[in-house]
Amino acid sequence: MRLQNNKNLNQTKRIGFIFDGKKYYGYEGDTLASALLSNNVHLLGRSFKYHRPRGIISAGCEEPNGIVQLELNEFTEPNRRATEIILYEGLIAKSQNRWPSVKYDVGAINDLLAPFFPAGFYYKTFMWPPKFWKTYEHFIRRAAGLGDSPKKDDPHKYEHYHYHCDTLIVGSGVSGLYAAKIAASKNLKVLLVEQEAQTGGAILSSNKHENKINGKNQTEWKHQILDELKKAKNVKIITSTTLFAYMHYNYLLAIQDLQPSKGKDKKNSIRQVIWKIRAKKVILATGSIERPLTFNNNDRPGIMLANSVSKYLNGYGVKLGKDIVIFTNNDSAYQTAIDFHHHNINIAAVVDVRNNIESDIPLKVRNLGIKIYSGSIISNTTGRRKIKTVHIKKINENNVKVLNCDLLCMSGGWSPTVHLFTQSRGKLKFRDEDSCFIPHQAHQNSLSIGSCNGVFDLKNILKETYSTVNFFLNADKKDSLDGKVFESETIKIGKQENAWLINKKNIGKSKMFVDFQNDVTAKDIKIALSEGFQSIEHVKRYTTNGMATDQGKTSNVNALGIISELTGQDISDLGTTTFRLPYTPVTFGAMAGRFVKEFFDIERTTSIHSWHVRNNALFEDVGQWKRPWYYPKKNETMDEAVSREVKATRDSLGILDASTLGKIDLKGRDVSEFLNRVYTNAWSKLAIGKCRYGVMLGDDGMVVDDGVTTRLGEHHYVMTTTTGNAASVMSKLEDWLQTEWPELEVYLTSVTEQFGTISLNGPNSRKIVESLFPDQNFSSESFPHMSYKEFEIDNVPCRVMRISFTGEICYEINILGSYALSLWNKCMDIGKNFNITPYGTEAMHVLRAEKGYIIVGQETDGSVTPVDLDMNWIVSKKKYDFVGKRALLRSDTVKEDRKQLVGILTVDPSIVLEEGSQLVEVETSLPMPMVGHITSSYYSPNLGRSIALALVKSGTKKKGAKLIVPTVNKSIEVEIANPVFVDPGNERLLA
Amino acid sequence: MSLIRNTVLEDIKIEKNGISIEELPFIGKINLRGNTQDRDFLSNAESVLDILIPTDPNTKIQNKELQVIWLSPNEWLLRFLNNDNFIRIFEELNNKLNPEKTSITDTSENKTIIRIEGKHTTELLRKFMVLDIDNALKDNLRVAQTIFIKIPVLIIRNHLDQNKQSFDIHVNRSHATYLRDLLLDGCNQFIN
Amino acid sequence: MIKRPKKYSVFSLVKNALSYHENWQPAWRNPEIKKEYDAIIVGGGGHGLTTAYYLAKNHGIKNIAIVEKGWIGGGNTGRNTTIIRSNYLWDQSAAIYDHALKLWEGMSQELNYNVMFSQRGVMNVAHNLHDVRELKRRWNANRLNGIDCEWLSTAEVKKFCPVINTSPNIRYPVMGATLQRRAGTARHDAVAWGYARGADAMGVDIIQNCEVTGINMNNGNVTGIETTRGTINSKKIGVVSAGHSSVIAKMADIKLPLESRPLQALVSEPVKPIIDTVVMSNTIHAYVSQSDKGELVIGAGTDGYNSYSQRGGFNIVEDTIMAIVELFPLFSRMKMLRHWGGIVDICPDASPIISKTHINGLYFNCGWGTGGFKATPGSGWVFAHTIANDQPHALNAPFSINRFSSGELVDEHGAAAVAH
Amino acid sequence: MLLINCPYCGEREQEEFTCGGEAHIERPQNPPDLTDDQWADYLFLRQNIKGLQYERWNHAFGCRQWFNVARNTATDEILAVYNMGEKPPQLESNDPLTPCGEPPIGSGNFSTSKK
Ligand SMILES: Cc1cc2nc3c(=O)[nH]c(=O)nc-3n(C[C@H](O)[C@H](O)[C@H](O)COP(=O)(O)OP(=O)(O)OC[C@H]3O[C@@H](n4cnc5c(N)ncnc54)[C@H](O)[C@@H]3O)c2cc1C
Ligand SMILES: NC(=O)c1ccc[n+]([C@@H]2O[C@H](COP(=O)([O-])OP(=O)(O)OC[C@H]3O[C@@H](n4cnc5c(N)ncnc54)[C@H](O)[C@@H]3O)[C@@H](O)[C@H]2O)c1
Ligand SMILES: Cc1cc2nc3c(=O)[nH]c(=O)nc-3n(C[C@H](O)[C@H](O)[C@H](O)COP(=O)(O)O)c2cc1C
Ligand SMILES: [Zn+2]
Repeated sequence: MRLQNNKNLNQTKRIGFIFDGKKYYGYEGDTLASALLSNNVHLLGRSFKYHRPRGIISAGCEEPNGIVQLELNEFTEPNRRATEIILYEGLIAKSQNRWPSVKYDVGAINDLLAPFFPAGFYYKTFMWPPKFWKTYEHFIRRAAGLGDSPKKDDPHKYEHYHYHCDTLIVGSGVSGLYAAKIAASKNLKVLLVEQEAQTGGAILSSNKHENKINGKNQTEWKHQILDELKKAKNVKIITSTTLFAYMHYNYLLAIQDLQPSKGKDKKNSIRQVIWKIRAKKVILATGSIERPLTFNNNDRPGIMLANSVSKYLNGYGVKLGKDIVIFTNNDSAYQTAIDFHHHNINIAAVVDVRNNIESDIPLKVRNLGIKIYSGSIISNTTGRRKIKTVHIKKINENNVKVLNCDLLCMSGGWSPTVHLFTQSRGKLKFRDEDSCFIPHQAHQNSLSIGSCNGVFDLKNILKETYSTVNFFLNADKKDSLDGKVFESETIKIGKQENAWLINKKNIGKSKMFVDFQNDVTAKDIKIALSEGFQSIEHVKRYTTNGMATDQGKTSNVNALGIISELTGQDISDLGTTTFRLPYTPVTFGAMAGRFVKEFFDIERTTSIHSWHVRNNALFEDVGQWKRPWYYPKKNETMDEAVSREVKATRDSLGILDASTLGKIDLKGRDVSEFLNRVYTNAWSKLAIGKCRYGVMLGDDGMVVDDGVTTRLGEHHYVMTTTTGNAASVMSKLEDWLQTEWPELEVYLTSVTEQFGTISLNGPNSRKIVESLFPDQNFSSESFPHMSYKEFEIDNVPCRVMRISFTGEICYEINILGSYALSLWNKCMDIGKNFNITPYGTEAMHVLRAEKGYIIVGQETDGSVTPVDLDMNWIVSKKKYDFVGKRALLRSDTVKEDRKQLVGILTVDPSIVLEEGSQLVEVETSLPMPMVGHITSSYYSPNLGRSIALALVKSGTKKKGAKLIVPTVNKSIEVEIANPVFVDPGNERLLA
Repeated sequence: MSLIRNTVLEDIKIEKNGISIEELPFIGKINLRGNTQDRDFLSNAESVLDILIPTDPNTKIQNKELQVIWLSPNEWLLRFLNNDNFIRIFEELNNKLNPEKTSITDTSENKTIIRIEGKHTTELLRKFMVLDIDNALKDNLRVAQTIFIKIPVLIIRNHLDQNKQSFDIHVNRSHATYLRDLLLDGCNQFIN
Repeated sequence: MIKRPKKYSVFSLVKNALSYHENWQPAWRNPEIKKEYDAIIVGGGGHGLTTAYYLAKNHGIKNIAIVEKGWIGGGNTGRNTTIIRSNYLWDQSAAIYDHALKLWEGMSQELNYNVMFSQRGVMNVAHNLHDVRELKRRWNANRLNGIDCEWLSTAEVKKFCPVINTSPNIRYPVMGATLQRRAGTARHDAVAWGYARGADAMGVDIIQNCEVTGINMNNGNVTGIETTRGTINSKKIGVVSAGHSSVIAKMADIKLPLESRPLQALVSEPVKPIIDTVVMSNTIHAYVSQSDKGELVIGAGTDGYNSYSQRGGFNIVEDTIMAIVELFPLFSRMKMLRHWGGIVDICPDASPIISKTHINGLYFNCGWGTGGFKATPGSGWVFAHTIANDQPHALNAPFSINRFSSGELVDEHGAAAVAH
Repeated sequence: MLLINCPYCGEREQEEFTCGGEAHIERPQNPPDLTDDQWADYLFLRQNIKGLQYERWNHAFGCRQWFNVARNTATDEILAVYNMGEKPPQLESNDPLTPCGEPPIGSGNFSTSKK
């Protein structure tokens, strides 16, 4: 039923929505929960394990029961809390975890069987017959889970936003707003975040007659403060934004819902934003959460938290019942009685576990003529889909009074919302008087204020907020107190009495729910304890208490209380479980932000890329680079295309875009010495204008990179690295220089992308360079293999190196990136007469394998030394030291039977082995001893047969030996060969 | 057929929702290394460049011809405002500075420059940059090397006023397209 | 007299139900600490518990204490993504992990404790040619080592796991995968509890809330340990303290080749069954499976610095979620429910150390890093052997501490960026 | 997410940095004279301290300078930043009271206190 006076709704705007197929109406400003409740819909879902009917118990993010599947198809979201969904026109929601319907749920049989499903029952059953677990599991899994995962792509987008501020305030209740006002007057950059759509916190549930601030009712006060804050330029307020993580150094994360009231609006619009906040100071004003009481059948729809009932009443004008009973162990729930009284609704009874109830609010209630049962408890309730009766009795007496009721408001006390405080590694302490964990020692620059700091009465909240916030923000100028002083009347508050277990004796026979969503009862906790699970962490994991989607916001402290009561341990000795991020669940899409699909990862392309695309190249991923893999012509298969590219290169002329190779410019007095230290071979004598191949090791002796380095001047070299290792080599070299050898005068500059690199290969490559640089002499005498010259085309300087990765004559031209495409076109143009053929990485691999050249990362895997690669020649024996040298002399690295690089030829030349195939000497039963594996394998069109490279145990000494490659269907005979298959004498190369 | 020059981005300038994103191609840049303890180095370099070399981290000094941008304690970027004297200066530096103790490298094309301008530019950048822009780039003297998502960038502020915010982002050629596309996507909606 | 826990079965459940569950016995005792034990195991994680269990069961040493600083299973055993597989590259690793896998297959029955070992298959996905080559290498090696492994084409991947995005147009398309069908997941906590119950039944003292603070030695022999609950003597001490191995090693003046790093993981909110296998992608770094309760269990990467704080940076988690959304776009609207971190002790070669030390009677089992849960029973088996006989079992001989001097490393980096 | 005070650039986000592991491990001057064990010590063995650890960081995406950081690995607090080649500062590090540092029960207990 809806009352006509509510401050948060726009009652002129009616909103239609559908729940479980039925149409209802609410108002603008409603949550799904308030709208459903106003339509008298209490039954919202079924519990996880026993499928008991469950209704909404709270009005905020702590809600364990009222969770629904929101929307359909691509818009669907499982497990949304009805208490947090802002109502919008056309909203569709349905209940979860029930079949066929929430009213008639077959799974409810579990409730009857509940005695057989105590905590930990899975561990004790379903073990026989062993093979059957799969089948059992199938059914167990079907029963588990709550809502349904979406099945379609997400139509919305998400983004991230970085924000730096002086003061971050979390929570916009009385204390948060007041703190914001104080911070604003100090001219600080302030960010205030509030998870709910409206600011105000507990103000939303306040009534206008009581608890005034400076004579104003709380809502008026809020609007006054908000008006001031909105005018201040230095304050930013964001609502529908949950602060969900408090990490190192005041780094906090918040998730903002941009369309809380738009729902499935606009595909492709941004739905949520993650704020990544770095704040100098953080003020936590996160309030507190009311606790349920643990009594038999405390989970029926219509049993709700008292303060939440007030919020529905005062905030949303929803009257939740006619026959109302309140069950409490503290004063705060009496306020709910008074709130109802202001609406002329009577309370049937207040049941209070305390005997002496003399404080202000209860007295007020008593004076209103409301019946108070002191020293009493509710021992049971009835009502299947909604509460019907409560059983009231005096503690320690047996007479039960049965009262009809349709709403039971309960309050077991309050738990300060210390989640963020402990996430930041603040230490808590337990306060016995009202059984709550309160902040004790902050670990970071933060301050807790208001009820999250364990201050529950308005007067003291105002007082302490004023002084502590001023002090906290005034580290430098201690005296200046800013902000207006606000006050409220003094109220005498009675002591709370802990009642963790109502009716302790009957635990075994009762259903006293602690964790409503995971269906954990007091009995389950007792079982866990008696089975030896004594640590709170064990109890949590054995019973799953606190592990549901609400993460125990209403259940964790109660569980501790129960353990304490059952074992006699102090709660402060038990400790809490760890508060982890996120405070409330966070959408994956939001965490991924914009960085999905085309933005998932950077795609690096060369200056010539557009040409490759236009010419139908397929691409290979090499690190983040896209390199042309091969260029199929019409109807060509990959093999055909690669063979064509390979043959054309050997026969005439191939052209490769080699721009992705890393290039590092080295300058300074000691470059030669530096190269001596980082490469295995010697560099001092390299002549200017010459190139040399080098292998770089880690200090563990294993190959990490290779490449050609060219000496451009006395103190000037340029090094190339493999595409994938460019960044890591650069940073390792920088590391050596800065930290190990600061005495060396060497400067490194990355020039990887300064140049586009075009590699012309094949016997006719000389023709091309001759026509590109008509005045130059490219004969082997004047420009031999492994040498370098600088020329110009159209005044554009080109660095030309005669080096080769194919075994053919090859000129690599490095030209400024912006000219690379044009030069490539020019080469293609000139090359027409020589059947110039662009080739990709696959042909490149074949060509180099024909020559037995290695690829780091393919022939090597971090466990291969240059000696293993049969490259003894490159390891200087003369140098006293170089990176990796010492490790080459370890007892294992000097072994002769290590795996060594060899060529492999299949006996049947038409078979191309699969890369990654294993080699054996003889076939045995499994496990079959393996002697090595194929690292590279191709069909060589030049040889008209297959070739392969492999790492084989003692391979260097076993040339000619026969091995077997056992594949899934057949065994392939192979022979160990020399790894250089083409032109072993290098005649073509040096021609 | 003579050589032509291509920009990195095919659409060199795009405007969207009040933000303009433009590549500034072919700008002369020199990476200069040397030790500030070395008097010769500083005085020679400064005399060639006719400008002081900034030794305060993350600052720049500028004259009509070039910006000298601090990159690290022994590294500066010379960013030419026009290329007229690029070759002359490059050669003079090479002639004047001691090759054993310095390094002068043409890096004109290693990175390109993306200039973004408009009223909400800073807001747009906050979607991608962890840098505390308001602090690290609080005035036009300041520069910062940082990351844009995972891309290394050098960012320089050249605001005319708050309504005409303007930044130059120096970025590797191969990262430029991704960076630009992200910026464009980010323009779709402002959250402030 | 040790009071044996009752055997668990449907009947015991019914019986207890009828007595309102008032009569369950502790799964393990809370014993008085004795002055001296035949062996002490430091660390009550899965590996420590199995070590004690097999010392008692296979080697007849029953006077054992497991000393745990907190609660058993609260270390990495209680915070891992529970992926169990044995498809490792090198013979040495394959042998020990497959030995473990075989023990997993009979574990619930052996322990009379359902550890919910679910052989739902583990798929390792390839995204580029390099991945394909490396995964095929592993597949072939596995086959010949007698470890079940299949190669799946992209179409077969889609068939086996329909929710994965196999579109060729994504940034990192799926180019195939290996599949080990015997691999899967288990209920991590149950493993600790089941072995604890089993060890306890054989007389092993499980001592919780007892932190080791020193190692006592005399003339190169260990004599016992100092703890927060007093001195305990023993001539054999097996240290199995995962992330804290270096801390304990320091007490004996030993330096280990370990770095303790945060490794993070998270679960989504629970949903009805949606993915019924385990998918691992090393290249883009996503690991996901669905637990019996319905959450997606997702593993992230290690942070780039040492830390004992059981938490790491959000950037690492974010990267993983991006990868998950890339591979499973339909999960975009699912939500992260809880996130946590563990402290993993990483060896330079990504293989464990199960070894004697130069101090007589002091043994270390550590360095399992990001991937030791799957080895839990096998690790305990061989470590028990090592402790009992003062020499390694054939299966752990290759994993001695000496390999870092000789160079005979078992480099499993290629096997997985993070070797879950 | 750490906030690291680069000696040159000031406080910057962790994402701009890479960690280079334990500091003050010098590469031996005389590798050929070392035993395999000594070489392994340099290469692989680490203190891996819980508590005050001296380590190397690089402002990789900023000024690319290496520097040293003193950090409490139990809490991730950075206690000091100093230059390469400098001696490690003597610091009060608030080391964990026991070697492992966590109170006896419950991993959540780092957050509670009896005081
Ligand atoms: C997020 C994450 C995901 C992972 N995913 C997987 C996966 O999918 N598959 C897989 O195979 N592996 C995985 N692992 C690795 C796996 O969890 C570990 O290798 C394995 O659990 C280690 O077991 P353990 O028994 O050695 O260590 P732990 O379970 O950590 O046990 C060590 C115990 O020693 C105790 N201890 C420490 N110091 C002391 C002391 N001074 N005194 C007394 N006790 C002490 C600790 O409290 C702890 O209980 C993952 C790890 C993490 C963190
Ligand atoms: N025993 C009692 O009578 C009792 C108990 C508790 C509270 N109260 C009353 O409640 C009021 C408490 O005021 P207050 O300012 O401390 O708290 P509050 O509850 O009014 O406000 C806290 C605000 O913080 C928000 N919040 C919490 N966590 C958040 C997060 N992670 N991200 C974003 N927002 C978050 C909440 O939505 C809420 O709006 C007082 O009026 C007090 O008297 C009374
Ligand atoms: C496989 C697995 C599944 C988990 N499922 C849940 C879960 O459903 N709900 C939950 O709250 N936590 C879950 N957790 C996380 C634990 O609550 C806890 O965070 C983790 O064991 C680490 O401990 P700590 O957070 O106390 O440090 C799960 C952990 C693991 C390893
Ligand atoms: Zn810096």
